[in-house]
Amino acid sequence: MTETLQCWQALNRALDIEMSSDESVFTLGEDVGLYGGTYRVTEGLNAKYGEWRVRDTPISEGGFTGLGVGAALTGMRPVVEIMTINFALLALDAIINMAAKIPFMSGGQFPMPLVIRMPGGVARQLAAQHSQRLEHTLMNVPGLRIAVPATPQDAYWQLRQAIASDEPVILLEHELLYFEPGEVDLAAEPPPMHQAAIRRTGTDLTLVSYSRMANLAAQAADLLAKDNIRAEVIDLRSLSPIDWDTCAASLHKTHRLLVAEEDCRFAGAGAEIIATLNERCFYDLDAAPARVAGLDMPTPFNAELEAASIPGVSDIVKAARRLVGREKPL
Amino acid sequence: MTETLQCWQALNRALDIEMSSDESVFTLGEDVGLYGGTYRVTEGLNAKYGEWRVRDTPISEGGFTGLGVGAALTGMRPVVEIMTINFALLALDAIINMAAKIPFMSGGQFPMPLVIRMPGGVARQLAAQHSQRLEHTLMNVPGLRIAVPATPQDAYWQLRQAIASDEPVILLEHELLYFEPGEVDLAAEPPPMHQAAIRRTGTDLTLVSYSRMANLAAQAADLLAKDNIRAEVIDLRSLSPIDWDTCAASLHKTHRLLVAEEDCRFAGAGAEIIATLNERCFYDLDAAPARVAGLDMPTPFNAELEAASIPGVSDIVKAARRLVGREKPL
Amino acid sequence: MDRETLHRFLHDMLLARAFEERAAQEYSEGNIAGFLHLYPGEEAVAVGVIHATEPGDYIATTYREHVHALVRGIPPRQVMAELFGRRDGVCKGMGGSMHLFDRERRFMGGYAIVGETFPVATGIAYSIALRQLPEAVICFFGDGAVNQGTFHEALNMASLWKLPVLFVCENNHYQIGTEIHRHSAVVNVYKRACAYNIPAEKVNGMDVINVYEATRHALTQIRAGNGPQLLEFETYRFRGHSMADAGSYRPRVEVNSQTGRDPVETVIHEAKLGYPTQAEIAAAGPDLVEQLVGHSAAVGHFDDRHIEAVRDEVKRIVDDAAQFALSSPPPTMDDAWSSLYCNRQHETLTGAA
Amino acid sequence: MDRETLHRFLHDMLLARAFEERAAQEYSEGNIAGFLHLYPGEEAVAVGVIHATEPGDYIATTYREHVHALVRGIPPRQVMAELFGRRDGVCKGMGGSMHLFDRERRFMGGYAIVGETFPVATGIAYSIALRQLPEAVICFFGDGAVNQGTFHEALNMASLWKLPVLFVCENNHYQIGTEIHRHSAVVNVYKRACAYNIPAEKVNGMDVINVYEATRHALTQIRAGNGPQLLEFETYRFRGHSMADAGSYRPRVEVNSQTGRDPVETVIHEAKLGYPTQAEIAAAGPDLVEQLVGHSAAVGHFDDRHIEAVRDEVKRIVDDAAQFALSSPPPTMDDAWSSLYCNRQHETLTGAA
Ligand SMILES: Cc1ncc(C[n+]2csc(CCOP(=O)(O)OP(=O)(O)O)c2C)c(N)n1
Ligand SMILES: Cc1ncc(C[n+]2csc(CCOP(=O)(O)OP(=O)(O)O)c2C)c(N)n1
Ligand SMILES: [Mg+2]
Ligand SMILES: [Mg+2]
Repeated sequence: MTETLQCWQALNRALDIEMSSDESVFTLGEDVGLYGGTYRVTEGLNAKYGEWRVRDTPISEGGFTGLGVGAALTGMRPVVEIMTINFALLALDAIINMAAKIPFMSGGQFPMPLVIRMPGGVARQLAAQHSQRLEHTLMNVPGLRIAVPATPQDAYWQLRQAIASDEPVILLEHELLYFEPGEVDLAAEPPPMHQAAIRRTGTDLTLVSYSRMANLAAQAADLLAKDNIRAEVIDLRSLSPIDWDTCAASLHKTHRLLVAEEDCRFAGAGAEIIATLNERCFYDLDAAPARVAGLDMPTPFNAELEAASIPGVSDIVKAARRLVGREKPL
Repeated sequence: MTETLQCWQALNRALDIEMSSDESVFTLGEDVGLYGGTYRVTEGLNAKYGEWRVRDTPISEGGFTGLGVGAALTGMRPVVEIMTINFALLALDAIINMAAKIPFMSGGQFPMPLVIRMPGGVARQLAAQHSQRLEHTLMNVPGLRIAVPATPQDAYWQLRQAIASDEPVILLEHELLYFEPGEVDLAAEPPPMHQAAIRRTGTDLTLVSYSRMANLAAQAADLLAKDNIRAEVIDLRSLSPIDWDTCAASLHKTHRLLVAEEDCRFAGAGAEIIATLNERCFYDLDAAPARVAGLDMPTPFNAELEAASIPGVSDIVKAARRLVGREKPL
Repeated sequence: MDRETLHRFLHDMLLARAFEERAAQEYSEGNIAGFLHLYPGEEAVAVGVIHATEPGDYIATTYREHVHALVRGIPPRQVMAELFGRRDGVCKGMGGSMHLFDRERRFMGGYAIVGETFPVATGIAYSIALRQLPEAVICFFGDGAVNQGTFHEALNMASLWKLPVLFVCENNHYQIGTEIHRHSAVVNVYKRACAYNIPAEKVNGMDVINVYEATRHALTQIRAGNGPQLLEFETYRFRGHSMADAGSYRPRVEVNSQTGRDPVETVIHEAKLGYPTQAEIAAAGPDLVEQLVGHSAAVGHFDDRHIEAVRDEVKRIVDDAAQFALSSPPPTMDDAWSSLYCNRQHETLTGAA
Repeated sequence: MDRETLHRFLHDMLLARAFEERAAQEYSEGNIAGFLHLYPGEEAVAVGVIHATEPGDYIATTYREHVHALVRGIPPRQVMAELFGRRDGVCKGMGGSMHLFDRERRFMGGYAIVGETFPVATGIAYSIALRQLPEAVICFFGDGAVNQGTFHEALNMASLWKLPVLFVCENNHYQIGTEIHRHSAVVNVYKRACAYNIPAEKVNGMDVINVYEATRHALTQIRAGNGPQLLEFETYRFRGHSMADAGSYRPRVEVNSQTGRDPVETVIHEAKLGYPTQAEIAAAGPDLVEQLVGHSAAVGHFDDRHIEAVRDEVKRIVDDAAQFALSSPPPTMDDAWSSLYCNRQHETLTGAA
């Protein structure tokens, strides 16, 4: 029994269900209450659960993220919304030095049932300060989990799993996905939070991606299929940990790896994906693993340049062709 | 004409020379003035240049790093000391959203002659919150340069170059290197700030490293040489940009790559080094590039566990042996 | 108030209003995209404050800064072209609406991360003080920005070192959808300054002459070496927070979220917490631009003809700016790369591309 | 003050002093390494404040927190073993001196990043308020921590939502080597609270009874639902900032840095800005521990024999703690991995190692 939901609705349902079944769940952030959330994720919850469980905050990202940490220490299950990931730079001490380290520093005394949701990525002409990605920063932090849903179904599953988890989980949501519809089965049993999904099977190359880029990768694979290039598309769903086994099994079959990411190429998430898979699968590989990734520049405001600064479907197609030695004649 | 200086002294000389020759240079940070700096880097400068040019600050890392950005916009050349890199998590908005982006967002109107110095790395039992590395985070930021000196000579050169540069430069200093002595030629012409140094030539494998680990890599190479394994040791000196040409030329000769880093393996600096060199040199490589890196855990306080959480010389030796297929018989 | 000054106020207020309304129209027509935060209702603050500055002074401001840029003298053409993301924009289309910079005019940026203006302004002021120059910095910020840690850190340092900075709060009572009573433990922003020994005052921000006088007074103190000052201007934004926020959410979201509540409570809530209705805006007093027009006539400086001529002039300026922006080419990727001071992509050790 | 309470104060103050002096000795002997921040001189604050709390209350504190842990009831053995980095430490040797945690006793951590206690304490208080429990949180911090942005953000939220948190400033006038006049625009820390409408008071922190009474009073207010309070305790640390800072730098660094200055200015500087000399410490009044001893005798509760017995007892406790720590084994790598809740290294999808 599925229904069609947009991503924000799927997240809204997940929050609602968790809040109704567990009184220790509460959410806070800027304009999550009366306003219903910038991307509508918390719509209606304020009226249903009251201001203490759906709390509008001042503009104090470091402070209210740290507040989430403190509340989690007492066994509450806070869901902190950082209005957009760009403001998370003000909250990294709370995330990295507190949430990720307290459980360890206390010798394992304290679980950290904290969820931090942040919309991010390049949207539409929001300019350099509002087009950020932070996956590379968070991935390097031991003690954090990072979920990167690309579909409403995954958004629903992973938010519920994140809330139920005793570990700190960062949910990286992509701003361009909120109003994308998809089929959601609210009752289905979810796969483990960090299990990768094979979106399409193929034998010629493995296309690894996540978040919005996973959808572009799937579109690229459709186009490639027309020319008989069969790409296997893997949506990682989680950047920490990464489901290496699924990737390695695919490479064993395809012998070629292409990573598509919106993040800047230099030291982005793709670097880790390639480094580890190369280590694990070196003798399986027929060509150097390649990356399609964002340019090494802050995001320009102008629309054409903005679009040119991150990969599109055609860039993925082009890179895939090059990788399998089937570049179109000029 | 060289003299023997400890790293802190080399940095102190560099600052002193730049401050005496350019009135727009000033430094600020916690206890850099009367106290002379936690690691003595600013010793004596307060008396010589006065409190306006050697400014003790409150504990306001976000605020005073942003202050440095503002001052740089007017053409000053601030050298911000963040007492240790662990506190830089409170200043990342100023570094990433301001220093790195303003030149670009202004259409190139504003240079950003800002230097940010930060001691970091695992020192001696400072526990998880004081044993941080941030290279992965900063590397992914377009518009920043990162220098990682391993010797007093490089510390001297790179700090002077950083101050003279119109671009924002982060100087990552390692806490265990401050009191290491080395020969420094104050008058010699420096190589470009981001040029890698070949610390030792060799033909059997290329050992790429930086900061304190570069010194351990050189020691490992000495040990390996005793068994006739000739490692070429490359000290990157700069993590952004990286001198790929020097590395690629070496791989062309050795066909094997080992990266040694103190940072956690997962999504650390080594991931980028391997991903790019693998792309560039895939057909030169006889084995999968490998990493020796920190464990994926916050740094434990206990001394033995702390030591076991980051690579030592013997770990590098072991990995190098494995890479060249010359593991010692058990 | 002399005639010339009053004329400039009138001109800039009318220009500000016309420019912003035109920007809204261009947004609806698809010529401007992204976040667009408009200033109608708050014009008296930018006009009054910036007219009280000297050319040697610096301005640091927020994403809601088009009017500040215009009043500071950046040609409307270049501001509009930047909003359009074009090459002839003041930042070549790299920054856009929220990031106007003009080095020549010491317009030190629009910042889109709330609270960034505090440390930037403090740093500029530090560099002035270090060199013992007679200049000052104006630091603009909203009521919501006051709760950011950078406010606290910057004000402490500015006061500790007696830096020449004027902190200017544009208190429009809203942090997007959150009314000041719900984001701040102290609703009189100027009272926050007591924690730093900074002289502060609340001023009517709907009257440009008031704003101008208060700013001049504060700047005189600051130039005398007495350290920072803070002015809180009470004002009101007539539009939604940004164009993404054209008011439609209030019936949709807020009213939905009230469903199931006691209707009496709902009314109380709406009155206390909702976005301004047109009635509330009207209740805030006569429109500040028309008020100034009235004043100008009343003091006998200008007759209706003069005022109509100014209205025509600003319309021409805005039309011209929009025309200019529309015909300006987009920037190229080369423009982008060359805007980067620090450029890994295009650089090799040998200097080759 | 009843006899029993006074006895507990006396016991804890003497234990605190003896424990810290022993830690210093163990540091010199190489049994403790890393940063070690000691508390002598400030004992009255931790003892007075924590004795005024209930078992249901929570404590969040800084890296200078051994005494707070002891007073809260964590066995000295477990505290000392943690300082040694041993497996029987309260955090199994993972946290060390700056990071003592005890879930059972609601000791919510020592935090080594200055300013972290503010949001943590606020979050704990939020969760109390949400559940409408009668508990409260004590948030300790130094005078230097007041300039961190988190102070500002947390105090605003705590006041806005009337959270049950007592902010306790241990004002020892120094931020490592920077005296309060040089780091804060307002040297009376309690005055900072006015920016948030938080009731605040300055209290003599060298007298444990004073501290205790003031804390009890504040907690009564807080439990009555009146929101947060702030207490500033003026105190003094008799040692350097940490063991890395044993005082030797003052002649070496500071005096060097004064070379070439006017000697009259130098004297003024030294007096105003330098670290405390022994003479200055003495001038701060009689040692607070001995003062309490004197008081206990004066009110007739205890005679010399009793006091000597307490001295002997705490010495035995500290000896035992050190002995215990020394013989405790180091933690293993397995202990470390199992302290991590979120563990990429040891985890695969199939659950295999
Ligand atoms: C650090 C940060 N947090 C959140 C936002 C999102 N945001 C943009 S404007 C705004 C409200 C700011 O209110 P105020 O300071 O009063 O300025 P106004 O828009 O009313 O002029 C918010 C929350 C942001 N840009 N930066
Ligand atoms: C964010 C941050 N900045 C700097 C430091 C380094 N540091 C440790 S303690 C300290 C001084 C703190 O002074 P105060 O708050 O008065 O506490 P005290 O040590 O006097 O008890 C500093 C600067 C730190 N640990 N964290
Ligand atoms: Mg506002
Ligand atoms: Mg102190």
